[in-house]
Amino acid sequence: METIDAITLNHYLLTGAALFTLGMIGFVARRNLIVIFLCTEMMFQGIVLTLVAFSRYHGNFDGQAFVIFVLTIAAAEAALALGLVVYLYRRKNTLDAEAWSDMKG
Amino acid sequence: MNEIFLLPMLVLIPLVCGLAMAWLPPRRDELVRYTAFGVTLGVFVLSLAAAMSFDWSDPHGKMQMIYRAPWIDSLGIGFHLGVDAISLSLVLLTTFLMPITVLGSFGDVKQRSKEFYLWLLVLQAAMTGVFLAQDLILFYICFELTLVPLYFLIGIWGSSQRLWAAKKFFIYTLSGSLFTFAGVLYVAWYHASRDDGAWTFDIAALTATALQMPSGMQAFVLAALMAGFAIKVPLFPVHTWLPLAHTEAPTSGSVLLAGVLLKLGTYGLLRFAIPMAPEAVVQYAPCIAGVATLGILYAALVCWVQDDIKKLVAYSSVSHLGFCVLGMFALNPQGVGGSVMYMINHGISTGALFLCVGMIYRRYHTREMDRLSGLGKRLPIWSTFMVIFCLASVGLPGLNGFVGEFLTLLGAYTSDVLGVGFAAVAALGLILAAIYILYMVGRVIFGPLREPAAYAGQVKDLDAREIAVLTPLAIACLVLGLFPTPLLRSMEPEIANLTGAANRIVAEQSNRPSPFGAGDPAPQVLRHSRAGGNPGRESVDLRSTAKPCVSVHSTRIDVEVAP
Amino acid sequence: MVYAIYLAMLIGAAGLYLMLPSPRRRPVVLGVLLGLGGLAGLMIYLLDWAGEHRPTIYYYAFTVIAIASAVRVITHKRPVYSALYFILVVLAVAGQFLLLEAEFMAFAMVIIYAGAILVTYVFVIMLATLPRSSHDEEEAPLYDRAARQPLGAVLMGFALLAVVLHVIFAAPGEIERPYPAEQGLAVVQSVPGRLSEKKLTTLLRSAGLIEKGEKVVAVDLKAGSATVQPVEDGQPTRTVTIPEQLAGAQVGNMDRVGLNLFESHTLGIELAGVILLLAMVGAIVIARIVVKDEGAEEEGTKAISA
Amino acid sequence: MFTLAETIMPQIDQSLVDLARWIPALPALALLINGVVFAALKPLRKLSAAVTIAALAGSFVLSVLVMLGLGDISQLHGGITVHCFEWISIGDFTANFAFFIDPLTCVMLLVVTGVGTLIAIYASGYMAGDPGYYRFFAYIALFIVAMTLLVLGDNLLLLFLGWEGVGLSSYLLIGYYYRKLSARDAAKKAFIVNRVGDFGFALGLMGVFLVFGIIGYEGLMGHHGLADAEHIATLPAWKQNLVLWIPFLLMLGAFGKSAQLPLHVWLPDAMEGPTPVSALIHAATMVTAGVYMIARLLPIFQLSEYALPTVAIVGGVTAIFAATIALCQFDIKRIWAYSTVSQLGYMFLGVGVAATYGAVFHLFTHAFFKALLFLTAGSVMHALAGQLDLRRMSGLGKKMPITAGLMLIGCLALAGFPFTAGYFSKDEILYQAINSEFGWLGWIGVLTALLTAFYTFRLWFRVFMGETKYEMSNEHHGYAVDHPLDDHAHGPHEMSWLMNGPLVVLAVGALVFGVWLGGKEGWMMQMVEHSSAAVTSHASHDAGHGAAASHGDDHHGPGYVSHGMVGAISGGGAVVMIVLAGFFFWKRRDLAESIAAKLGPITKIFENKYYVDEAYRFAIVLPLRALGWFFYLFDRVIIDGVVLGSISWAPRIAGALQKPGQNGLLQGYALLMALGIIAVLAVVVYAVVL
Repeated sequence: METIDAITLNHYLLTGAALFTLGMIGFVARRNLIVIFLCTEMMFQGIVLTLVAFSRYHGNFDGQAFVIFVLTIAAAEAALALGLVVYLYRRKNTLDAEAWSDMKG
Repeated sequence: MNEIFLLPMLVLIPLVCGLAMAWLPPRRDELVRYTAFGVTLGVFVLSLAAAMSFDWSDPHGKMQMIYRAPWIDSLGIGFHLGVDAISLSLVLLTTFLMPITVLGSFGDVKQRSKEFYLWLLVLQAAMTGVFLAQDLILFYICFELTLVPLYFLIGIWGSSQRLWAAKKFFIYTLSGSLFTFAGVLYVAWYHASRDDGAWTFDIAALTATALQMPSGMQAFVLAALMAGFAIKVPLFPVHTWLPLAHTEAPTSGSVLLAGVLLKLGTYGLLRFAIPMAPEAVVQYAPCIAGVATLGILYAALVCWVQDDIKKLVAYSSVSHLGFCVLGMFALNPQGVGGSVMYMINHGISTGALFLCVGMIYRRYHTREMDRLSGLGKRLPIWSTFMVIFCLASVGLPGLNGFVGEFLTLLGAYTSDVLGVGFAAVAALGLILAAIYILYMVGRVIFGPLREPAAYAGQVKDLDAREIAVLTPLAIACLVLGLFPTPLLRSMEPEIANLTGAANRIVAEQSNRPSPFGAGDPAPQVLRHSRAGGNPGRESVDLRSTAKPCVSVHSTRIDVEVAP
Repeated sequence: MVYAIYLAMLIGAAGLYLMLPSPRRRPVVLGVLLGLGGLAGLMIYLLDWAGEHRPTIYYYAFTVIAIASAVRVITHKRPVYSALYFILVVLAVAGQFLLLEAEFMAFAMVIIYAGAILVTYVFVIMLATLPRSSHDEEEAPLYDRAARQPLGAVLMGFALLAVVLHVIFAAPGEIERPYPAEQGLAVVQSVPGRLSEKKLTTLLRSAGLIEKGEKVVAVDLKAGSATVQPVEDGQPTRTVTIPEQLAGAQVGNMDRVGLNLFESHTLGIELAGVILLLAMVGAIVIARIVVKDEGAEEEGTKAISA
Repeated sequence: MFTLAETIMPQIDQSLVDLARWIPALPALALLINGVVFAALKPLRKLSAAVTIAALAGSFVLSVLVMLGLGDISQLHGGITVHCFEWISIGDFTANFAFFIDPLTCVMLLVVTGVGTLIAIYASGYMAGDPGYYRFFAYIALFIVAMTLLVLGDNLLLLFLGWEGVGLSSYLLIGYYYRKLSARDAAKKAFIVNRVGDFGFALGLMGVFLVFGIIGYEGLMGHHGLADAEHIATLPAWKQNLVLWIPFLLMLGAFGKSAQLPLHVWLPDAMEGPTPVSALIHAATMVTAGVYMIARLLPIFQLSEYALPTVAIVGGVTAIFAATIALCQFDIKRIWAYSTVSQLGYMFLGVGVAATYGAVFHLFTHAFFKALLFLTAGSVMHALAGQLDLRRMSGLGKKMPITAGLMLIGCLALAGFPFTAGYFSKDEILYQAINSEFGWLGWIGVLTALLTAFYTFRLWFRVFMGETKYEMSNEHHGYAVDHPLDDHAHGPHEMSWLMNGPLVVLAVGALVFGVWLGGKEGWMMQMVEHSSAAVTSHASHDAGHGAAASHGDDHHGPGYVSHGMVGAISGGGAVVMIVLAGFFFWKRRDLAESIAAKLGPITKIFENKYYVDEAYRFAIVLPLRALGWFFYLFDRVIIDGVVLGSISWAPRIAGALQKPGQNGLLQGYALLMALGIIAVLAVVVYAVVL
């Protein structure tokens, strides 16, 4: 097995950035509310990966501790968001984000 | 002694009483009117007292009765009041017009009269403040404060398009005066940035340092000051707010607007623009005078085609103030003296005209000339007053308009900066003035009697109150027309101070002795001993070198002429 | 060199654009190919960039899986499959964690994230999608079939990625080498005086230095030795030296994270708890709102009141 | 000749001269009383005529006293200044309210107050019963105040005050019947044309101040006054050519006031006013102000060599021009108006050729006989209830013998019948003109004299001779009343003695003054030669101080015509024309009609006053009004519309651009946010990192 230390930090950053970007693209492009939230979760994934990579390459564990917090946030957000999605779905029977565009300038 | 507190009282009493009007019992219009009249009359008496204790023949033209209270020391801003002959005469004009305006507005104001008089008194305080302020910031605050009451006066008690007119008036003047503020601040900064570094807004100090400004900067400062004051005056291209504001304003509003507020612009030019930027003033005087002259002819012609009397009078005041500015930028004593006299006379005659038009509006509720004609038959007394004031505003010799008009033209004619051409073109304005005024008088007073049907029968001529309003103005017109000299003479030192710097520059440019004697910073004009009827005086060698001194006018036969 | 990345991403972005759901017939296959090409380009760049020592194949595997499934999450028309692909992404990321020797993190992710959160998602998807009889796309609601200004999104994404990667790869300075794995005393000292006797006894017993029943009574880290209490009481204690690699190796990732959390992030933990409580309360409150069905056509959907 | 002043007062009596202060004060008092007191108290209005007449008479007496106060005119050199108060003075400009008394002033004062009093007396009868009675006499008092100030003024500015004051009173008096549209427009026209003249005057006045530094007569025209050649030489160059321009500007003012050619249009229309007004203002006094001004400022006019000749030419041309128009008019007052314009032309011709004595003398006599003519015409009008058309009246002599006789005397004087006042004064002017460098002007003057005689008697014969038939008009006190007034005037009748009395005095003046005051050492010659209007040598190519008359007989240039010869020609010619007019308009009226018909086009031009009014209207009035409309439009559309519009629209447009961005879509905002982040990152990365 090649040595573990051959993988440089940039590798992980690249992957994290790619995941984050794909999440954002999904967030902006898709119209289905649930998929939008899923993409936010994807962005979380990208961030988490970068966090761990940094913590590993900087030798302290704050990064990973922070991941724990990210997880809690993600969980809380998921709970609320999905509650809302269900509620919105109940009201307009659609998951389309554009249905809810009354707050306009 | 109490003289020190005269000036602040002149400013604060109207303000305090004005605001106190709010606590008067509502629905008691009579009480409200008479208190307002009482206050304005009291302030007028106060101003007369100030005039009494003012030394009119002070040869140096220094500020008198100075009252200085600390306000914002860190920036060197002080509640600093002072007065000289020019500002005192304008203050007297204001306090003289106020009681007349209040008395004249008794019939007009039906609803919310308390608020009406509140704004009127606040306006008076602001106007007096402008003329007395010796501190730039105080001047600017009062200058802006005048907008607020007028905005409400026009906005609430105006006629059909009042809101639009009030809005336009406010924004127009405010945007101009912001440039003025920029200019003022620059001068203050320049003063502070010099070695002594102390921030001050005292006018005298700033004027002294402003002279050292490089000419490029002076041009900028002049442009900034001109922007604000030109709109206020109103000079030709930026005058369109005036007719609108006048036609929509209530009678007393437009009397004060025409009577005093337009003078703020010209006073500002005289007090700030000319002393603070002499090089730029000398350089640009011809084109400013050109704009003023163009304004005279332009407004006069527009007057001729008007159908609404009030709009005609409004455009006529645009034309008249063109004369005022023309005289001012002639930079010689006749010109500037003429323009100050013009401010006072125009205030009286145009104020009176607006009162007359207001009386017609109150009776017939219309101002269109083609619905009124031949009122001489129906309202003989009103017609007599109207003819007197029209002739005063057209500049008939013997009445007050002529003094200002003739001196400004004479100033422009004999000015080293301007020249004969300006006076000749401006003098065309005399003819046009006669044309539009007689056109209006002919249509309204003379000719067959024709009245709007609704009010045909029951219109009565002027009642005692209205006659009491107009008589003092008529007397003032006549008195100022025949005896302007005491005022003119007292103004000379101030004029010499204000235009001294500019004239020194003119003298240097054309290397002739400056009309005020060479060199000394506050040029002395030999006092004319005004003793009795035989004013023996010798005039400083003014014009060409070879001119013999003429001692003149002995009442005896042989006129001895010094070689 | 950096411009190679730009090129690869450009290709990937184009592919992604084609793959995004859109009402018009789009050459999806071409999109996939382009996507893969971009990804491959990226990987090749990485390989080339890593220079002489090749990193483990696992990293590339996990990265490819993660990115591919992430793309599928975005582009798939049916939300259920998006959720499932997302689970695959989580797993791939967990894999990466393992490479980074962050085992606890990996497990946490898989358990909490994939297990809990995504299950909720799938559950909600079930609740909130109209029952569809067949697999044909026409019936899919419009909001699933069409992407919102896809071109804008993709370009924005590509721009962001370009900038970030540019920072990463084009930045001067030496390449960040991994921190030497934790071995021996250095690490232990970095965690002074917290290695508990009980923990040490299990470690030493597993290393065979002490027999069963013996307990470590005291630890003297500076000397690197521990005093051990023999089984029967009354016997004199004896000291055992702690071998270098044994001490370090044994302090696992979970311990370190735990230590770190409770040592320097105590406030964070408390807040996290509060947030979770809030979320719970919030979720309940939202669920209880009586819903007037504005758009509900089918009969029988009673107002849900919990 | 009997010279009044010489015998009584050898020395100047200052106390008498100081009475001059009261000359304008008395009518001012009358004005105040009429204007304020009587306006308020209706019952006292009957007294207004009495008050004004008393004031004017008082002024006349004061004028005589002041003249006597001057003492022996021959020793007098320069004038006396009576200072009232300092009017306007600032910087080195001083204009005092002071009076400058010299013989010329006295002559003018006598004319103004004398004729004024007579006319006021006549007017009290003529205007009886008019509702605006007090107002009329208030205006008359205002006019006399202004005219006396004009004449007495010691500096150009006071002259200007009088100038415009007179213009104002003529405006008020012409527009006296203000409810008549024609009167209103005529008044406006008069004032504005005068104002055009005043525009020139004002610029001239300022020029004088700019060049000389002072505007008092004393300083300018006194003994060592500045207005003389060698002082001018010392001035800088640009002032010297300005000096050439000043007389032309002042001349513009004179022509405006005295209705000379370019600015004469207002005088005929001024006949809209009541007849006494026409007599007083538009015949005797106001219109002569222009002549007085040029006479007074003669030294200034002599500074530029082209000024006086221009005056002469304009005077001559106006004379012939107005005479031709008068020939074909049918309105009595219009005929007299044009005749006044023509006679004023004579006076200007006189002044132009530096015959100030002739001009002032003609002014003096003209005031009397023209007033007489106007008032008699007024009597005729009064009798026929406002009828003025020649074609609708004839043979009134039998009904109104006294008026006919008086008008005959006036006509004789106007026509220059030998030994009448008109003959002497006109002869003097013609004599000077013929022998000046502009001889041809003199002969034009003679031709005009003949024409004058012809149209004067054309009128007289048509009105008073021939068989008596007349048509009543329907005007009652100036306003047309719906029914012809047979009951009121019951046909032409003789006027009361209140009205005919002053006419007799005027008639006597018209006859006697010529002989009495004229001549070489006559009173008039004394007065003129010792005033500032005395003609200095270089104007009339003859050395010696003053005494233009003395140049006559010593040496004769070529084409010199003796005094007697000129008198014979003009006098004889006048007689011949009178007989001719009698033949045409008395005996053979039909012949006159036929000749007039044959000369159709020419008479038509004359009748329509050479269409000058219409020309002015199109050339000046309409373009100016159009310009006014254009400016007003420019004001509202360009300045308000474009400039302010664009300024006010800018913020609104900017706002509109933002709007689509806020469309409520979640992703929209996310996208915008993301773009923001990227932008920031890009800036940081590319700027900082690299």
